[in-house]
Amino acid sequence: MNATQYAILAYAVSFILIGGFAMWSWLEHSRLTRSGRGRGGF
Amino acid sequence: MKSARVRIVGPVYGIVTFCLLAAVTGMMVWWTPREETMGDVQKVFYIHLPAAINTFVACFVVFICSVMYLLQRRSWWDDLGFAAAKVAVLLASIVLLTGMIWGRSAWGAWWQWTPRLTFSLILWLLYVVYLMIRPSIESSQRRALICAVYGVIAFMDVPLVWLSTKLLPDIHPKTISMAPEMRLTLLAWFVPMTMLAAGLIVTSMRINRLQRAASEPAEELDEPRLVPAGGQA
Amino acid sequence: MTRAIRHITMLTLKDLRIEARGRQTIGLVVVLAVLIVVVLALGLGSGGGSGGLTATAILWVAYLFGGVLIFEKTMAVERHDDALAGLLLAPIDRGSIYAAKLLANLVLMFALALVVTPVGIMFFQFDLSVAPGGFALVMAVSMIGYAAVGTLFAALTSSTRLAGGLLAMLVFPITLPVVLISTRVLANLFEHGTSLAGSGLALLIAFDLMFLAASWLVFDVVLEA
Amino acid sequence: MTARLTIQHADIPRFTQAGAIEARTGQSDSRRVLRLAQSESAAMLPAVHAVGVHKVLDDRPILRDLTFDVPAGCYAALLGANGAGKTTLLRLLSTLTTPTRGELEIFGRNSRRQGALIRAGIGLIGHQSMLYRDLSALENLVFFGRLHDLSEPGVRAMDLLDFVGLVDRAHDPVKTFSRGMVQRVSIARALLHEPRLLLADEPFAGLDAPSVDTVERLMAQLNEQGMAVLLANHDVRQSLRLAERVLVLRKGRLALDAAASELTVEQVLREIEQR
Repeated sequence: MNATQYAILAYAVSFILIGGFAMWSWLEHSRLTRSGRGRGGF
Repeated sequence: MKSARVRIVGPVYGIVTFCLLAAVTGMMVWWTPREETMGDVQKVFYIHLPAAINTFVACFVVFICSVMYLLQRRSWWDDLGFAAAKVAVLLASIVLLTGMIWGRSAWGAWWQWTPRLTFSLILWLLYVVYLMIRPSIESSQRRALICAVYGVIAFMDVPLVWLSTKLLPDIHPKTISMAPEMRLTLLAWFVPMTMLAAGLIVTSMRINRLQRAASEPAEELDEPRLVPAGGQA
Repeated sequence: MTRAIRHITMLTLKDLRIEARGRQTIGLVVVLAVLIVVVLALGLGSGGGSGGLTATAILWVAYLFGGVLIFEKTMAVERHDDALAGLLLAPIDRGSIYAAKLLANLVLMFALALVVTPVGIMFFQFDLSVAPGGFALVMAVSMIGYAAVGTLFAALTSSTRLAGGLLAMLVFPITLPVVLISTRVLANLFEHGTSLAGSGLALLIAFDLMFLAASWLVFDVVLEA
Repeated sequence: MTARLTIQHADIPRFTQAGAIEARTGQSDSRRVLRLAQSESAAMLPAVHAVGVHKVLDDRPILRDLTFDVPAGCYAALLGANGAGKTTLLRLLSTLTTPTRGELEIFGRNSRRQGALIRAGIGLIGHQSMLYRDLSALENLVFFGRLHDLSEPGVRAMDLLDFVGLVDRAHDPVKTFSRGMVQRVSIARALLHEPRLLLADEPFAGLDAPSVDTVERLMAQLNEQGMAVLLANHDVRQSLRLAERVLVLRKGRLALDAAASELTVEQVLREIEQR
């Protein structure tokens, strides 16, 4: 692997982590709010 | 009213952050010049450094929340601290992985016991432990207390970890001479990364609050009911 | 002040008396630590590493696990039959309870080190005679820091189930710098003959002071709820 | 044993091993187990004064809006189903925890700010013995006596062991004791510093009949000598027999607060069990 490929790998890994976390948060959040049991956010 | 505002502000914030992230990625790929000796892998730095700085910020938030929890004993602080710790671990993972990938390209090895790699590994471990111990403590009050004390002690540990890793032999690049375009790109990357960290902390915090509310025996609560936060419509 | 010292002495002696009567902790801990050293010695093919650094690293593994067991056991004495509530109801400073527990833990840890260190040195052909004083000093200072953190978290986790595993999880990452510094300082001392006056020992002392102070402050809060 | 001792066996019956009681011939009634009430003007203050006390544990309200008084020298029984909040209330009163909201005063001292002063005036008998099982009864009492800064902890400890009828077992480790004997040592431990309020959390749980009788009598004697007693209990009949006042907790709320003489067992049971 050359330097460019390593750079692509690094960004891919980072974006997967961020995207995964954001997606999970979003799903969890909408699941919790839709279930209607949630009271008061902050 | 509150829920309506959240319903609009949340997605708008998310979309803006996403667009900015896409913009700086494009800027980094097509506009920023390639570093001569290291090649393209040097560009890892543009996500690496903002992620590292935001990790510290998130750890600091954990620390503040821990202190506030110990002073006030409000579950609110525990939830915010937990959210910040999650984001700290996410960002620390990015720092660690990008660092390792860069090291593999520059030194030909995934891992070297250099001060900075060792430091980010220990930092990552410190906050992974914060997350890992939580499910194994049943009493929510006990959990919040243990995590708060841990959050304080762990943050105090950070400078000592840094100083102790200084005792290891260093082959890390100390100063990098950057072209003006590079410096601008780095600065630009700070904006979406910081927004991302803040947004994720806030979202996680909301999830924690909702989960706590859902797990409470609602019928036994005396306190006046608050308006449901999320859209029930 | 003299009152606090009297309380601390009394509490420490009480812990040591209970330990002397049952000898439940120290026997268990010493055997565990010796087992760890033996397992690692066999695993490394007896002296596979390069002398000093390997020996100290392996001794540290033994101390770490032995220490966790000591912290957990001495705190279990208080949780058993809720004797801790008796202490909390007495008009004594909570800091004294912490200080006494720390002292008792340190006495037991030093006892452990006294037995396990020769075993480790023997198995790894480690020449201690180069700087025995330096070795003892560095290890003692490191153990104070380790016990300071361990005592605090033992008090926190003792009321949960899973006390032991949880304690190790909490204490190990926080005390990693202690292990790192002390092994580096000892490696320098034994392999390059560097003097102890360097930054390493100062860092260890800084760690001790910082965590002693923090634990003293936080301990008040820890025992409630 | 000399006259300067705080505890004398003057008007106190002695307890034999089996728990039976043999009254001893009294000497002078000026000697008492406790030198309290009569001398102190503070004794006019209520032993417990609670106003709107709330306690939240693990995000669950355990105690809600408790407002009540226990006068000095009163023998009060605290009744309630399991989980009604009896233990939590006793832990609050003994300053092991503080109220989430509301004000709590013990002999006029605020539980949040004057914890140390309160602790000097209360004795707690908990679910568990609060003793070190590997130490002997005497060692335990001397140790806790020293923590309370008693001038002669050894003498005081022996006197109290005499009071609870365990002198001949003083040097045996607590772990060799029966449940009833452990409970008696617990009582001695709680009395070391001459408290004016005794908090007892189900002291009869797990005791055999003679031991129950012994513990009942010990507490009655202490009350006669001016000590306020708050007894958390689940036996309604027994509580009505022993106490002057009855407090009933239901789901963390005060459901009943009345003189024991005005109540029947059925009434109290109804209050405890009401859904």
